[in-house]
Amino acid sequence: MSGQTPLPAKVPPASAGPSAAIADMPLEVIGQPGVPFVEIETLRAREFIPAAKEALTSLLKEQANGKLIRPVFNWAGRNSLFPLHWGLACCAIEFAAAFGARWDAERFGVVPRSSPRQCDLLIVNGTVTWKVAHKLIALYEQMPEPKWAIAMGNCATGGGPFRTAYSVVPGVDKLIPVDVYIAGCPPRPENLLDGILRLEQLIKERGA
Amino acid sequence: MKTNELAARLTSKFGEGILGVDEFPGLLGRVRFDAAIASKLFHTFRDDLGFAHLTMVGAIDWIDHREVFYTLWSDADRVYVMLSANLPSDAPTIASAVPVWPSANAHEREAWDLVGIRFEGHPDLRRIFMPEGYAYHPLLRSFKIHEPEDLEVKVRSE
Amino acid sequence: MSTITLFSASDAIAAFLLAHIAYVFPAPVKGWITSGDVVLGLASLIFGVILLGASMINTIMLIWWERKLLGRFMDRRGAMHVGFAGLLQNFADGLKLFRKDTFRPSKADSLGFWMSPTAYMVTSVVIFGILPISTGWNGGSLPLTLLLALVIFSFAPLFIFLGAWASNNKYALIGGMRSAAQMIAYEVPILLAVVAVVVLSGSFNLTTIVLEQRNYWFWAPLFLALIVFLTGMLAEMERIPFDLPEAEAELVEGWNTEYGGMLFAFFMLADYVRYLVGSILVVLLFLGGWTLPTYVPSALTSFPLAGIFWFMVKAYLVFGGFVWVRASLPRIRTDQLLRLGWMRMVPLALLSVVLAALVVAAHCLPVLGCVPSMGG
Amino acid sequence: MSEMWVNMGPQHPMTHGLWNLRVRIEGEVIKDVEPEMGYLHRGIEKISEDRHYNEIITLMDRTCYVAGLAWEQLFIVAAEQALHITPPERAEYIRVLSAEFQRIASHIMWYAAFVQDIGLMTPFLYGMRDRDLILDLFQSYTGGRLTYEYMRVGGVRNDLPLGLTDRCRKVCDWLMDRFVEYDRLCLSSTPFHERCDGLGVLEAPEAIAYGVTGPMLRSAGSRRDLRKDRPYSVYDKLQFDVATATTADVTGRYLVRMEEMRQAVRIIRQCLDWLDDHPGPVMAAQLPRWLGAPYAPVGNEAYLLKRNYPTGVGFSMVEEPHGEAGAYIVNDGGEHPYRVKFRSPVLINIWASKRYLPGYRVADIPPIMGSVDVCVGECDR
Repeated sequence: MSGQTPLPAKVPPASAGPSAAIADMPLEVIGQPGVPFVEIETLRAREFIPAAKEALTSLLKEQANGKLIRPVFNWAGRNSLFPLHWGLACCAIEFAAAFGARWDAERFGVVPRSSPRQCDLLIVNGTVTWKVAHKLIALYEQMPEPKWAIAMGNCATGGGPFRTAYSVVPGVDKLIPVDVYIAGCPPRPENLLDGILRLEQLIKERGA
Repeated sequence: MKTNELAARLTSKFGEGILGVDEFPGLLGRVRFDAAIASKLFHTFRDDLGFAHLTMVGAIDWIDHREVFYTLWSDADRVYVMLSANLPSDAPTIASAVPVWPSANAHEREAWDLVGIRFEGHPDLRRIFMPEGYAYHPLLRSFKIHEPEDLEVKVRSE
Repeated sequence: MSTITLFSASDAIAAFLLAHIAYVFPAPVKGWITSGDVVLGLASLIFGVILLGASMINTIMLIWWERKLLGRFMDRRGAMHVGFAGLLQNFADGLKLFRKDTFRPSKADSLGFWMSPTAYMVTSVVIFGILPISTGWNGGSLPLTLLLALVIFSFAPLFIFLGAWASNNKYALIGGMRSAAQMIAYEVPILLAVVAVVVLSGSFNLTTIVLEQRNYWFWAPLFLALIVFLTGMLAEMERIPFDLPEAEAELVEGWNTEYGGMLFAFFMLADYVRYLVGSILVVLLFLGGWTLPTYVPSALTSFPLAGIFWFMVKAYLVFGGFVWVRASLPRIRTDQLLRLGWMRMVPLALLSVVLAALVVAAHCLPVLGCVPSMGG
Repeated sequence: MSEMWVNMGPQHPMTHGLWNLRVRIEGEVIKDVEPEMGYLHRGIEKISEDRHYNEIITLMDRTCYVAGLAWEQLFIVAAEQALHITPPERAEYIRVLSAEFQRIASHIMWYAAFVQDIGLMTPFLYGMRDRDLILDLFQSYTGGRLTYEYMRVGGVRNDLPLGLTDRCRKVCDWLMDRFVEYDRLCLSSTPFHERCDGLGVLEAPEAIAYGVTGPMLRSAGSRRDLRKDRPYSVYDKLQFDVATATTADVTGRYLVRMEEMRQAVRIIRQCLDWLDDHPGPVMAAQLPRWLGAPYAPVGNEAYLLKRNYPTGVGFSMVEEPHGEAGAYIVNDGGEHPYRVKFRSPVLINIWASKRYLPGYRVADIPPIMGSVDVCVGECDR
């Protein structure tokens, strides 16, 4: 962009518009008297690149600090929790009731999906037996990250009334990491919704 | 049909095989029989006495022996009757009722699983509730529920 | 109607942008940048971006519309806490799926697994691009737009089956096979119903078809064809009562059982683009496109972008009808579906072609007065 | 296409619980099935051996979580027989009232799950909405939505609150209207008949041989209903008809359950009238001391010395919403039952799927298994 080209014979008329004027004018002419508007336009154009570069750099820096995109994704993640559609025991009935007309968990964007590949929330709604334990672990591992787990009800939390039984896992946290425990035998649908909202709060505070 | 009628008919047919017919609240009676005549007795009850429904097969561990009981329903007489046989604890074996009542299949698998009764002639005598390879029969009195057991270890190692 | 078209608008935007970017560069580059080819290239790109954005926003609005409508049919409210009336819910879903792990099951076929959602998505969006939505929003007035749209529309079973096979899952495989069988079976009645429209309008060009409906919309003479087309579209779009490939009750999630994260979002979005395209085709072929009856006061049709507005209102109402069907009908079985397709829909469609020919003939009867533009 | 085995479960939308249906299919045609249970085996029979009689009621609610009161009644009938206790008549009427309401709630739950299986989404929500009204009633006199712990050996825990009978009548009227709506949503739609007619046929002789009971048996034309055949509680004083159908298929089971709900409303209305006219105690006066205390301090030696346990056996069969449930209690004179054995109708009904599933298509599995009304809690116990 250095100035090998000769100076133009005449200053182009102002009516030709900025693009026509700039098109056949070397950069060195700019700044000479007689072309004030073009100078301003050109300066703006020249400063654009470093300014844009700086803006982009700071943007990337903020992004690296997790201030830019991460909150957006956090918002998205916590407002669209798809639980896995499966029923273990008694709590599954209340789980279903939470999606009924009276409680309607879909208000909060909670839509059950049947395939673990498309879920991000595993609601363990009932007693877990040792026979189903490795299937539960497999389901949890089939869910893509980020994922959360809710232990719904006393059985999933700690075995509940069946804690002493020979076939029952005393608490699902022995198998998978649990984020929110919901007490109750079974918890009412409100409790489940409250648990989901608490999980959302948790995601907001802790990050995904 | 009354309880004593039933007793008379059964004794005339099986003689020594019938150990007794007791009164039982809510039932026609409880027929105690020798496990050796089980198969014939089942056929008699279904074909001659009209007990087409087998509603329950269960087993009780009486520590020194084990008891298998069957409850049957007759549509004609609208009564239940209970058959019961005592089996020795070291060899709890009895003929399967599956050839007579197909519904016995699941019941007998359950009795094998929980109390450890062997049903001879059962087409598919596997555990039904506990995982295959589980070492105990949990409804035996000797099985204490508070004891730690190796099922956890087993499932985890799979 | 204004004369600004979508392409002229993107051309103007491209020229404006290039003229301003050209400041920075020296003369030869400058000249090249502002030349017609580059402007045309950028204009096409902008055109594509606008189409893509429009299809995505419409798709997401369509999901919202379905969820809210379905909620009301079911005595509940649907998404309502994320954004005003849940408007942002689907954006949240999309962003979340975008961020989720994208993975491939270890025994899945790599190429097919990655390719099929992408190809499915691309083909679906392309159809949206070539459909005219108003006199201005017109992706190119090709003579055979209708055929092109239907051809691309029928690519879908290929990609679905590819994805289903590649994911190495029994449910997915069964779902893919069902999908292929069902879509191929319903191509025939759809094409025959379209033939009825073509007979009546005399053109394969969608713009011409819409303009031919200025006297009366085609649903009235071609009611049979409309029914066949709607049924066929329900089957092609795999919605209840024909959602066998995704039948939740027996085949967990059908052919997308193994898909998660972004790939699943692709399938989902492409599905809804197809629903949108189906509704748009119904509006174009039978409901007069962007035109309104002549007795409608002109104030309703003369505001800016009125054509697009009325078109979209019609399309969303048609989709509302599909949602209504979804809320009130159970799913039928594969054999019943195929029987319905071959033994009910195909004869009906043939009948409707005959009816269309009769209508064309009736126009030429001296009693009714011949309409020269009809029937070509 | 060659044959292959498909696992449907334990996590599968069709199962409505934790069980696994292994299906051998050729193309889409079912060749053989192999149900696998036990994923929810919680050892209730074993835990019961370590529990007080009134504490087992807690487990009964959880055994069948859609028909808790019916299972409480099952256990109570057997336990009272084993302990030689007679409850007051008012308690019996309240039990029948509760059990019949529970039958409606359970059938509505079945309806909601079943229609979802064949792809109808809206009635699921309608069903859950109407079921909640019944649960509200339960909540107002038992305190629980799903697990009640309401019945006691010797009666029920508390009398009905004031004004409950009128609320019950209102709910009954509302439900009768809703049943008409349910029928309109299903029976008047052609796709419903296309999906359900002639599927899962199990004729009466085979059903009896395979031990199938309840609505599945009655849909084959059998008039077997324990409430009529072997009346327990006060069913012999109440007027009702046995709902039957003749087609032995999915539609038949639908019709039987719908009619059963109407008959249940009829029974409930009679119970309400009786309860309005006959106030009285709801707990037996002559209870053994160790039963009178609601929470007996198990293990207290001084307490144990005063015991005077009867020995005996209790056997009860109850027409539960899913079929015939049975309980056999052996009371050896201890504080806890020596052995409790339950018969689960669902276990046998699922088991018979080896008989009624082969020959149909994969797409028919959800409606057929949905018409069985699976409750895995009582199946596995």
